Amino acid sequence: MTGPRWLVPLAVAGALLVALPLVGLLARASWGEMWSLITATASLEALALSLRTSLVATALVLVLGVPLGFALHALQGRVRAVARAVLLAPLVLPPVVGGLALLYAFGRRGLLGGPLEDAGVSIAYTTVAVVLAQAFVAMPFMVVSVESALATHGSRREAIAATLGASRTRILARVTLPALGPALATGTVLAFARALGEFGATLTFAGSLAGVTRTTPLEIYLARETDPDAAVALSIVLLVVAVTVVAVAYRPVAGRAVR
Amino acid sequence: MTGPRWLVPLAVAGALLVALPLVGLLARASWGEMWSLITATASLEALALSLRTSLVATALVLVLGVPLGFALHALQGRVRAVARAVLLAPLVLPPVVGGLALLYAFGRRGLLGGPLEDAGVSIAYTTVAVVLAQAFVAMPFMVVSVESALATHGSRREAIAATLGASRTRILARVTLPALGPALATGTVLAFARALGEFGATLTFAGSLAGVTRTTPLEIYLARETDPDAAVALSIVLLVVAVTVVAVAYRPVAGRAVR
Amino acid sequence: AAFSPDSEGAPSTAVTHVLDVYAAASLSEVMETLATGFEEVLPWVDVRVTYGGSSDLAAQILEGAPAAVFASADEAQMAAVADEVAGEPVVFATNTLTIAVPEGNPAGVTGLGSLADDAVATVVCAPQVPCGAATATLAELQGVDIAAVSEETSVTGVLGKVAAGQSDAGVVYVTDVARAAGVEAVAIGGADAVVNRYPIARLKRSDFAEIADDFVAYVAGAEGRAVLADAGFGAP
Amino acid sequence: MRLEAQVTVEGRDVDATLTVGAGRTLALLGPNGSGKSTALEAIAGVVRPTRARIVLDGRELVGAGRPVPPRERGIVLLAQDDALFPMSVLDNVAFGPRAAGRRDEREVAGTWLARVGCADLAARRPGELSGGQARRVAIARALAAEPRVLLLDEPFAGLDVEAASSIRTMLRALLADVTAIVTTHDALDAHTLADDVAVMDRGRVVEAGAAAEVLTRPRTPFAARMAARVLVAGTMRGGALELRGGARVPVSGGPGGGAAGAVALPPSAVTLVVGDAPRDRALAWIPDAVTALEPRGDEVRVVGSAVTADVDATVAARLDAGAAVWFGVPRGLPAYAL
Amino acid sequence: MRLEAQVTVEGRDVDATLTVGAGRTLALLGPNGSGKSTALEAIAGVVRPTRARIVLDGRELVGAGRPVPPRERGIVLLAQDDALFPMSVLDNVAFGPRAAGRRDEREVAGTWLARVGCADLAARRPGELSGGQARRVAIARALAAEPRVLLLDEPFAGLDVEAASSIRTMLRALLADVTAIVTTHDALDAHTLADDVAVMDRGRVVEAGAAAEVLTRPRTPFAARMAARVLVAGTMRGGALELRGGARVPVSGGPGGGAAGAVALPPSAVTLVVGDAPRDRALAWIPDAVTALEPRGDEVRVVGSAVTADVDATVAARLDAGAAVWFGVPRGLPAYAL
Ligand SMILES: Nc1ncnc2c1ncn2[C@@H]1O[C@H](COP(=O)(O)OP(=O)(O)OP(=O)(O)O)[C@@H](O)[C@H]1O
Ligand SMILES: Nc1ncnc2c1ncn2[C@@H]1O[C@H](COP(=O)(O)OP(=O)(O)OP(=O)(O)O)[C@@H](O)[C@H]1O
Ligand SMILES: [Mg+2]
Ligand SMILES: [Mg+2]
Repeated sequence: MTGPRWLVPLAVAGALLVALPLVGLLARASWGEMWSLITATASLEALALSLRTSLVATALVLVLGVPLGFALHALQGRVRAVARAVLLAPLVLPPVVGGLALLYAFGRRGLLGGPLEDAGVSIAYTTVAVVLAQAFVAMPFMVVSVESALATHGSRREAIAATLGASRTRILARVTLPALGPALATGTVLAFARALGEFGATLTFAGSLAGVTRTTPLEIYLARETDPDAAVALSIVLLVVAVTVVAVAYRPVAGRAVR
Repeated sequence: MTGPRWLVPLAVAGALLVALPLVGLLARASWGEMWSLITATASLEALALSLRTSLVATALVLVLGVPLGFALHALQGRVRAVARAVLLAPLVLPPVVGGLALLYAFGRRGLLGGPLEDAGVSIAYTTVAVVLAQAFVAMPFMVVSVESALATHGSRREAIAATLGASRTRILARVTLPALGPALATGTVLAFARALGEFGATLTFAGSLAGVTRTTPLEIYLARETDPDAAVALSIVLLVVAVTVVAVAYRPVAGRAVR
Repeated sequence: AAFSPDSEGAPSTAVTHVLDVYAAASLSEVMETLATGFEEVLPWVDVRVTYGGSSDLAAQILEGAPAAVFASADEAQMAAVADEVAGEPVVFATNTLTIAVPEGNPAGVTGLGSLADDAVATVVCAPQVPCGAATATLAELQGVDIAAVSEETSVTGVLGKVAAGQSDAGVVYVTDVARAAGVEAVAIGGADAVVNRYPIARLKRSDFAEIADDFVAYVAGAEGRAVLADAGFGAP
Repeated sequence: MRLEAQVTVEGRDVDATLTVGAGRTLALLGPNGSGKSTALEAIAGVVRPTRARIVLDGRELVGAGRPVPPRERGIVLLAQDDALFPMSVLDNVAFGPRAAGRRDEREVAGTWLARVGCADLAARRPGELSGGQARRVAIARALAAEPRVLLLDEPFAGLDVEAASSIRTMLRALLADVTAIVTTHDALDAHTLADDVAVMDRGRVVEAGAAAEVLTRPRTPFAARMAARVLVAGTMRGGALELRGGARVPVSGGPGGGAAGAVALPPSAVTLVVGDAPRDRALAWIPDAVTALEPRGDEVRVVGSAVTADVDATVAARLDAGAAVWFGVPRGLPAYAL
Repeated sequence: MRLEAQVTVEGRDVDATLTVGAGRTLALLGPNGSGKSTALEAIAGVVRPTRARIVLDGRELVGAGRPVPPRERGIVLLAQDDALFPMSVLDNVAFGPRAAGRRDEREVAGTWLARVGCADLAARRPGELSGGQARRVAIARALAAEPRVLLLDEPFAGLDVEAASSIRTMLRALLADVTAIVTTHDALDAHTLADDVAVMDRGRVVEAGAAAEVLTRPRTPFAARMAARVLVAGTMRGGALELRGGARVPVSGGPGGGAAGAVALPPSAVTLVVGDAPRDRALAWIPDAVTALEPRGDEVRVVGSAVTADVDATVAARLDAGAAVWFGVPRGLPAYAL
């Protein structure tokens, strides 16, 4: 399905809205110094931390977000509508407020962080905090993707699988999840990208300590103050990394409807 | 399909990750002053601006992002994978860098903004800039939702509709878009929420002038400097507005597969 | 003895102590130099500096962040964390306002008076943040009604817009122009009338109070003053 | 395994009671939309019934208490729409055996695939099958699960003649021991596979009994049509059936005077005459008007308001809808109560 | 509208050439997976063919140049899987008329729905229909589009006997003027609706000709089976067919000596004897072994390796697969070349 021709100018306009700023960014980059800027220890350290934390956060979002999507789907009517909207909160909260909220929950004096602290477990200002912050902001994408896919998918095949004697776990693994493939891929990609770009909540909740909590976006933020060229260069690196990871990891799922 | 029982603790953990910070936020609110804080002129002005711009940005994202999703779907293999990843850029870019990139494109000396400025059209420091910034960051959600839904949906019904003599436009409006319903709803909701929460890019690209470009997230950020309580109160208001709008507007689509 | 953590008093080059310093983002370059300098004096100390907006840092400190020293760009934020502060904060630097313009000064800005012109796209800090409060005070003193197109939440926001040519002029601190790229300063006559003060203090939570005190003393002392003066900061 | 099921699905206006004796096969017949699939799906647990009571060999699976979950019922459904899973054909067929914990599920699946003639399709995905191939795979999947009760919803729909006949033979052998319900629109299936027949209409069971009985002595026009018989129904009066229009058909046996009765016979046994009242006294003559003409190969089925006849195409060529005709029915056919 | 189509779909190993005369109807027969649906979908433009040449009334729709887009071809497909749109039943049926710019599309749709007996379902969504109801709606949708060429993929699959017969009658009237291809697994459809017949196997057309010719003189076992005939094939030698096993069947006519020839007859015309070689000289006797027994109502179809017979159930009761039997075929049947 290619859609009518008049979609093309609109698609071009949409592409321009996204691409033009990127081109602008590339145009402002000082390509001569690029290599030295990128390979600076601080940059590499931040990039490694960013990749590590984003991947862990994405895994966390998969492990918790998919069940949450199922749970949301199992709710009914109004309750479901409200629960869905609440789960979008991390998207709506300005990132700094999100970070504060995380502090209120998991900080040293937070609801859960306080008791944990007493038990000798400290989360805030560690790499774990970075992962939590990223998972917090990325969670809505997975939940909403999974829930909307479940709504489209229906439950007929699952019911048939049950008559064949399959346990719920088997049905989930063999029938439902494969059918959710594209939605899971979408959720994962959005979550990973969002985690990689996460800035405000991390800064507030995890702090900005080189090698521990200073991810690339924080490094960029710092660099901006003193060396805008470095900030642009780092942003471009972040982009390239994200584009590469996503382009390689996101295998387009064959668009074949099951008969 | 309810899924196996062992999903429940995971779902609860996921829900806690999102909900606990919100509870923390609510716990820190000074409820006594809430009303006066909310109804302060600046708060209301910012809230009205936020709602207005977010809705317009969401509309823009629908109008441009859906065609872009179709265009992406029409691409093949590697090209598509790379294009998809590039379209995720606004998600990955730290918002401040996103704002800078927007400046480079649509600012007074930007690639497109420069010529426009010469022609007497100025985007900078206007409400239009706010909408552009919000649309920029929200675009990926719509594009990726639409594309992944198209992949699941296939194109058989569209081909059949064509044999019945329908134009591409009619097929789009009557066959494809209705089938994409849940995905469009998801994309719209995510886009709206993201636009409502947008902060960094707006600040950098559009500036912050009461009534013109100062949306609620910016207002919250400012309020924090002088009155952290006000910031928490405003955040809660923003949340409540978002939750209400989403809960009311997002009608769960009946999960009936077409036979 | 204060400088000697070992009971033997033998100097050691191995890092054994970490000092967490929370510093306002506008101090990032000088604080880096100061940290290095301090580490040369006390090689077993690793000074880790966390930068951020003063208000963000204050909020984190209130939420139990493991900061030993807080260097704020603003006395109000230092006051916000007064409960956490050990002893009295020391003002270690000052700053005055100036006008930042894009390279070449395209709008021909000559002084604060130029900013009243609608044709000059001016950005300032919002009155809620320290630089904005100072700007408003100065403008009032000089009887100028600045026609701002945007009231930014931070100096960085102002500088970014000026550097990008998005605005023709912005009011920032002298030191900000000094460390920013792509902008020039247009001095404001009588800017001395409004001075911003930077306080630094040790926090109660610091694990090695003596080292933290030493750092505060180092920053506020002669070595610190020299570094700060180099970056354009005024003496307290 | 004796199956007694009473299922009500209010949204679809279905309320059916079905009973299948242990090891017997029930053919469930009925027009489109009469609720056959709904009844089967409700029994299998694929559709949630509004109310239900399902008893298998004396054990209440669904009823007053907590229903036994579908996966423990041992009731397998061949759904009308195949509902294959998004995995390879082999994995589809192996699904049941694997769920049952068998280790040799791939061999079992391979055997079943071969039996339905689809061994070469093992590696395909469901979207890559023809309609008939998908149907055969669905059949193999249902059978491979070794059900205690087998519910087959139109098992032969879309199968080619060869496949239909070989799978019909295979099923016949299998169904000898298994309790089963088979829905179909083909009387041949009912004849071949079923011990008993139930006919549904508008969500209710309107006729039920032994296959031979229902198919030779149909009580509803639909059952008669399925059995390819003409149902001549009327009121018993003095050894004859009096039809609505007043015509009398002498019969043998039948219920007492005044009761509703009928005879059934194949349309090819009905004689058709156009024009004046015929003289032939061996037959009972019924005046009627043609409502439809259905060509069937060399013959044409002439449908009247009361009677239907299969006649030679040359005879039918002179007819039009609305034409007045005489249908001749043999005298003395055995009548039965309606 | 004369349709000539040559379509190749490499991924499915289909390469078929079909020709339908103006206003004629072609029945496309073939086993499951033989490529019938693929051929129709490629002609309609629903599946993209690897290569194709489609000529309608002398105009090349698909060929060397830029193909005419499906929506301008006037070729409407009733897909095997219904493929109803996510809108009400009425809107589905009104889709074609509306696309054609008709203002009265709702009335038109209502009329067609009534004709397929689904007037009461107008407001339903596709997911709320029974299998047969969905099929009928799909038929109404295809017909409402007033196609120049109509491609019907198993139009009667899933329809109940009443609906099948009335829609068959309706289609017969309609197809008199329309160029059409109908796929089916039911010989009755071919008999009733088609002027011509083509038989596909493994993606190729293996037999084509006038319906009467192909169905009475089938050349392939599949066509014979479809036509419910027994194909007795052999080599012509001196006025008789010599079968593989050596048995001779005297025939009338037929090709010259040494050529491959055949006679075809209904299985009910074949006599079956168990035991010693029969004496009856009126029939030609063919020794064979039983490969399968297919009960069909009161009769049983006894399938041998060469010949098939329909016999009384009482006779068949003594038989098992593998049993040695004699099939008796009338002498002097008209033979034809294979
Ligand atoms: N998903 C559904 N939602 C609502 N009504 C439905 C649904 N499926 C079927 N129906 C309706 O329920 C009734 C029974 O449908 P069912 O599918 O059981 O009929 P059936 O006897 O199997 O017909 P067929 O011979 O066409 O398969 C029909 O009136 C149908 O329209
Ligand atoms: N989507 C597909 N992808 C790949 N192969 C397919 C696909 N659909 C069908 N095939 C294969 O193409 C061949 C022809 O299929 P087609 O559906 O045309 O058969 P058919 O004659 O219509 O069969 P049936 O009588 O079962 O409907 C089959 O071998 C089938 O397995
Ligand atoms: Mg059904
Ligand atoms: Mg087919």
